[in-house]
Amino acid sequence: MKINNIKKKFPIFKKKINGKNLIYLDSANSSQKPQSVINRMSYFYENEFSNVGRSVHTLAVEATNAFEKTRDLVQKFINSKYREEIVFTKGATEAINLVASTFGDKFINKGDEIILTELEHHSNYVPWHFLRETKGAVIKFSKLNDRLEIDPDDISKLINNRTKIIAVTHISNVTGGVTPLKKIIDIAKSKNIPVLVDGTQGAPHLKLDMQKLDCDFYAISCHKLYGPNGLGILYGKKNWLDQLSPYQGGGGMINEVKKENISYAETPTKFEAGTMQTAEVVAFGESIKLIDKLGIKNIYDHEEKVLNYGIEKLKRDNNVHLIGSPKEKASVISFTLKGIHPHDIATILDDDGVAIRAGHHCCQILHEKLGVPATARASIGLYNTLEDMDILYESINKCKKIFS
Amino acid sequence: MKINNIKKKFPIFKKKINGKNLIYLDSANSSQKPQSVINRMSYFYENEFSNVGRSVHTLAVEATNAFEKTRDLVQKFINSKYREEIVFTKGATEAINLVASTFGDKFINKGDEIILTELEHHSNYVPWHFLRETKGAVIKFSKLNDRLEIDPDDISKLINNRTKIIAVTHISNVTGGVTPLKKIIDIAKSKNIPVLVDGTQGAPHLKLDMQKLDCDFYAISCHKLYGPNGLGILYGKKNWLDQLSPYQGGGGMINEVKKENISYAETPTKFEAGTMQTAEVVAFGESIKLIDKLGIKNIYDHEEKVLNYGIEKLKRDNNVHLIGSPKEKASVISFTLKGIHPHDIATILDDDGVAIRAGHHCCQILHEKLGVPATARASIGLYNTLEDMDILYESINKCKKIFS
Amino acid sequence: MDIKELYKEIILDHGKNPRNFGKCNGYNADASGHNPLCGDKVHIYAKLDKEKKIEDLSFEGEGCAISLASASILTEIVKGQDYNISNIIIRDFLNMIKAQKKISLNSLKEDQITTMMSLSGVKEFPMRVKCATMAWHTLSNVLEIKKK
Amino acid sequence: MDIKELYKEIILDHGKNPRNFGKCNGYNADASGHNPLCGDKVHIYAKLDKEKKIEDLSFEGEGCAISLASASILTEIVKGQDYNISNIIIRDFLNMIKAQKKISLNSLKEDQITTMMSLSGVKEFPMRVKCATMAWHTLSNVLEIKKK
Ligand SMILES: Cc1ncc(COP(=O)(O)O)c(C=O)c1O
Ligand SMILES: Cc1ncc(COP(=O)(O)O)c(C=O)c1O
Repeated sequence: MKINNIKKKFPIFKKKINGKNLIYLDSANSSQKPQSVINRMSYFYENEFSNVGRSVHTLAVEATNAFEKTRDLVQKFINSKYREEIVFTKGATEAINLVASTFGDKFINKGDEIILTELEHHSNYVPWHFLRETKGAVIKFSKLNDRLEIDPDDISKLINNRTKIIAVTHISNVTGGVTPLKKIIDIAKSKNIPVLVDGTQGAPHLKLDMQKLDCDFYAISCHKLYGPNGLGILYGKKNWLDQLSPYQGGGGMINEVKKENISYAETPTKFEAGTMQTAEVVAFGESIKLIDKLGIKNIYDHEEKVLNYGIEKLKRDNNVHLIGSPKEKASVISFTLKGIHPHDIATILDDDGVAIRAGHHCCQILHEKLGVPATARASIGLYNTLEDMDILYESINKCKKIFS
Repeated sequence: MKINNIKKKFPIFKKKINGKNLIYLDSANSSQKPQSVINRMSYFYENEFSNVGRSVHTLAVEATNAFEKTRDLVQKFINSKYREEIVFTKGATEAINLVASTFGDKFINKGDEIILTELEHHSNYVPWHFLRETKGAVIKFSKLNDRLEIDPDDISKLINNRTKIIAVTHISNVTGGVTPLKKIIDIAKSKNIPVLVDGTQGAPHLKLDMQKLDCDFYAISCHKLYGPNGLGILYGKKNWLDQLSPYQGGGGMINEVKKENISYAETPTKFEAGTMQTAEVVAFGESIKLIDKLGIKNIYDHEEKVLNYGIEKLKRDNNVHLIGSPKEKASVISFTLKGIHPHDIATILDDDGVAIRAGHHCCQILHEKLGVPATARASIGLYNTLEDMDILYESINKCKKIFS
Repeated sequence: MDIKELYKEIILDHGKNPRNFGKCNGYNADASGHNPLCGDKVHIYAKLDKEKKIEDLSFEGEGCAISLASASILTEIVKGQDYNISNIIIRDFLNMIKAQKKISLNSLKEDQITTMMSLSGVKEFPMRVKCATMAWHTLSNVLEIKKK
Repeated sequence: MDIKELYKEIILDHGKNPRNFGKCNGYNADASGHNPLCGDKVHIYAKLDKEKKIEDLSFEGEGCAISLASASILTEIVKGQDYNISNIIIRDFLNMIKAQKKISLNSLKEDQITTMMSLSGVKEFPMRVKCATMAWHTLSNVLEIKKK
């Protein structure tokens, strides 16, 4: 499969926005879906739908098999040691909440410390903040360097014998900076501290290998991976997941229920309470297949070409200020434009069919540091092209003209 | 729209199971989806997809509007006073967990009591059991009468000044019994005790009117309402929801995020953390439209006809033992067959294309009371017909022949 | 709709050079507004006299051109009006943006109405409605608080 | 596949009249299995002698015809075998159900193999595989525990 022609596989690009072609540069927010994913979901509902894991009739059997097959695909995709290490969640947000809540219950007490960074998305801060409120935990923010990169040395300095967990993003959804995870995990391991990686932005762009990376938890949002809404994945080392208590209670996650007591199922079932997102899980298998067919390395190379081309163009414009200058950077260009608020940029770009995001991108800590309430963000997916960057550039020029 | 022809709107019924027509009698587990819901979801992904509530570009605006329109539809559907009383969740299970967790945090302390019934689904027991484990709460099970009905008088007797909440199902997913909610809520209100209703089985069959019913919380599963997987609804009185803390933390549910502190958004936003199930919510609007077009009362009447016809037929067979004999009963026939285990029944019925469920139906407390580990359950949806009951009956006869 | 209908000269002007910016002297009522999704903020300061007139009115805030222009225009038009008229102006403005109704206030001058109407293009841009209305809602809060 | 391939005479017979039901006298090893999704339960009791032979073997349990028949057949065939052979029988049985392999044990008699193979129809009914295999996994646990 050729990546150059890939836009054709995503039906939304047939759509006109204000009479113009859609230039979708909001994939860090949520990516568009290929026809194969959409069709798989429809086909499932039209021909195979049933609840999984509960009934013994033919439809239920087929649905359960299709559901569990995706678990196998995910296992391969992220190269986890056991398939039981894959928990399906509502999204990366739920995945992180699951860990913060259950790990916190068991291992975090008053005065214990959690290390985050100034780059974290609210989804990798608010769940930990809850532990501050309920348990009296302490949150320490590791400071970014001048390039707005996460600095393993700074994290190292924050560690002490009260440190219970380090939670860090894989790729920043604002700067695009790629976190030097290996260094951080080595430091943490040497002190026996578990590491949760918010892989929401990492998974769509980087080759994942849980056994090599050796983190303890890794959170993924399927809707940013060209998959359906309402689905995420928590990877957790089996040893950890086995130790943690269930997160939500309900059908399917139990072993035995008595009036006086309840015992729970094994990992990962104990974390999958209630009716799961069967159709979404089944359809997500097609996302993985697409990525595998293209090759994640090819996707990365292609996106890098588009990214660098876009950055070079924007850099030529003195009115454009790029947010952060991480040495290793993937897929995101955040910027401000002198004298024009990001919201106005976004509205004017939209008039040209260019969809970007303006705001704090759920990273208020970072924006406080930057001293601006909002930035504009163009984020790149596998379907974006050099031409998209040209149109972005022209549209930014139009902003300047309107505001001149 | 005629209910007699409604099977045609559900594409799965074109499917053959072992060469036979599909007789789907597992709707209490999950219902099949009409073409309109499936198409709405595909259309959304193909033409309108974007993340909601975050970006200002055209797609995001359209998606947000479509998303919020469903909230309006749900408000009307259940006649809640405010649209802010509608919270979208992953399912009824998450809805109940949300209440148990946040209500429990705030209002339940050691020794405080929670009243459930012997009829509850695990999803309306395990979340409360967590409070027993973490907080030392006490759970009291209201006893069923001989017909396996919930008895308001028994609930009344269990109430004392430590009672903090009553959580009760609207319709039993095993007996089909309709709970005398009005009586229970009157009793509870007179003592100022909030009531959570597990409406998972109620919503697909009964006219809902939150203002009339006057319960404090009501949980719904959209996938049992002919809607997409992975979506549920929590109705909560605004006054309660305003008092409760957020459940999950993440993007979208905040007001302001600082390093030292975080303030949260208003109801219902504060309960909708992370990227929501946009496509599912939008498509669920079509489920409501279908139900409204048919009329929930017509659906109920039709299902009642099918139900009574089926019951009468099965009653003629001395080997069939029906589970429970509630005076008011909807949509579910659970039974055992002398000398044949429910699993074997389900497998043999499946051979005839008849999809039922066998097991404890996530109601082990009830099954312990019954003294059997499993029952067979045929549950009825709006697409079922009298003929389906005939085929069920014949297929049960076949079971007996095989086992004779 | 043409994007220039949204970004009219007058809006760009108010956006770049907001009038009545800062805290007005002797203000005795104030309130703030905030859009958590985009980070826009506005703070309205009012000096209300005993005869229920808005003697002075100003604002501080940060946000897009639309939100700054809207706050600026608000202060220009409402300053000097009495309570009741102010509330009617606010209502008419919100109706114009949200329900596409015309402004028909006898107490406003022709050019004041034109100025207010310069923001009417916003109604075609649903995601920007909050930008245009936040200051007006906030003033409404100020008056509400003062009433109590 | 015909449903009668699953519910063969011999299975129905073992299901209705399970052999070796109850606790065998002098058992010195036992373990239980449970399928939480459907509520099936099995408890295996074994009397193991010093020469690593399964002197006596029995089970208790509740469940469908398949699971009872499977446990019953298991006790019939494995009783009297030594540890190693038992483990090979278990492996062969699981391979037959899960990987559709043939049973080819020299130490088993023709009719014993036929009896075991009566359960092979289960492989066409994936949701019933657990019913057929639970007792065998449980016996495997019994032997595992005893080894330690
Ligand atoms: C870095 C990062 N973490 C976490 C999230 C939360 O993901 P979701 O909203 O899919 O749960 C996002 C996406 O918004 C993100 O960009
Ligand atoms: C009575 C009852 N309550 C709760 C649930 C849980 O619903 P869900 O699995 O959709 O979260 C179910 C469905 O299985 C049910 O039947």
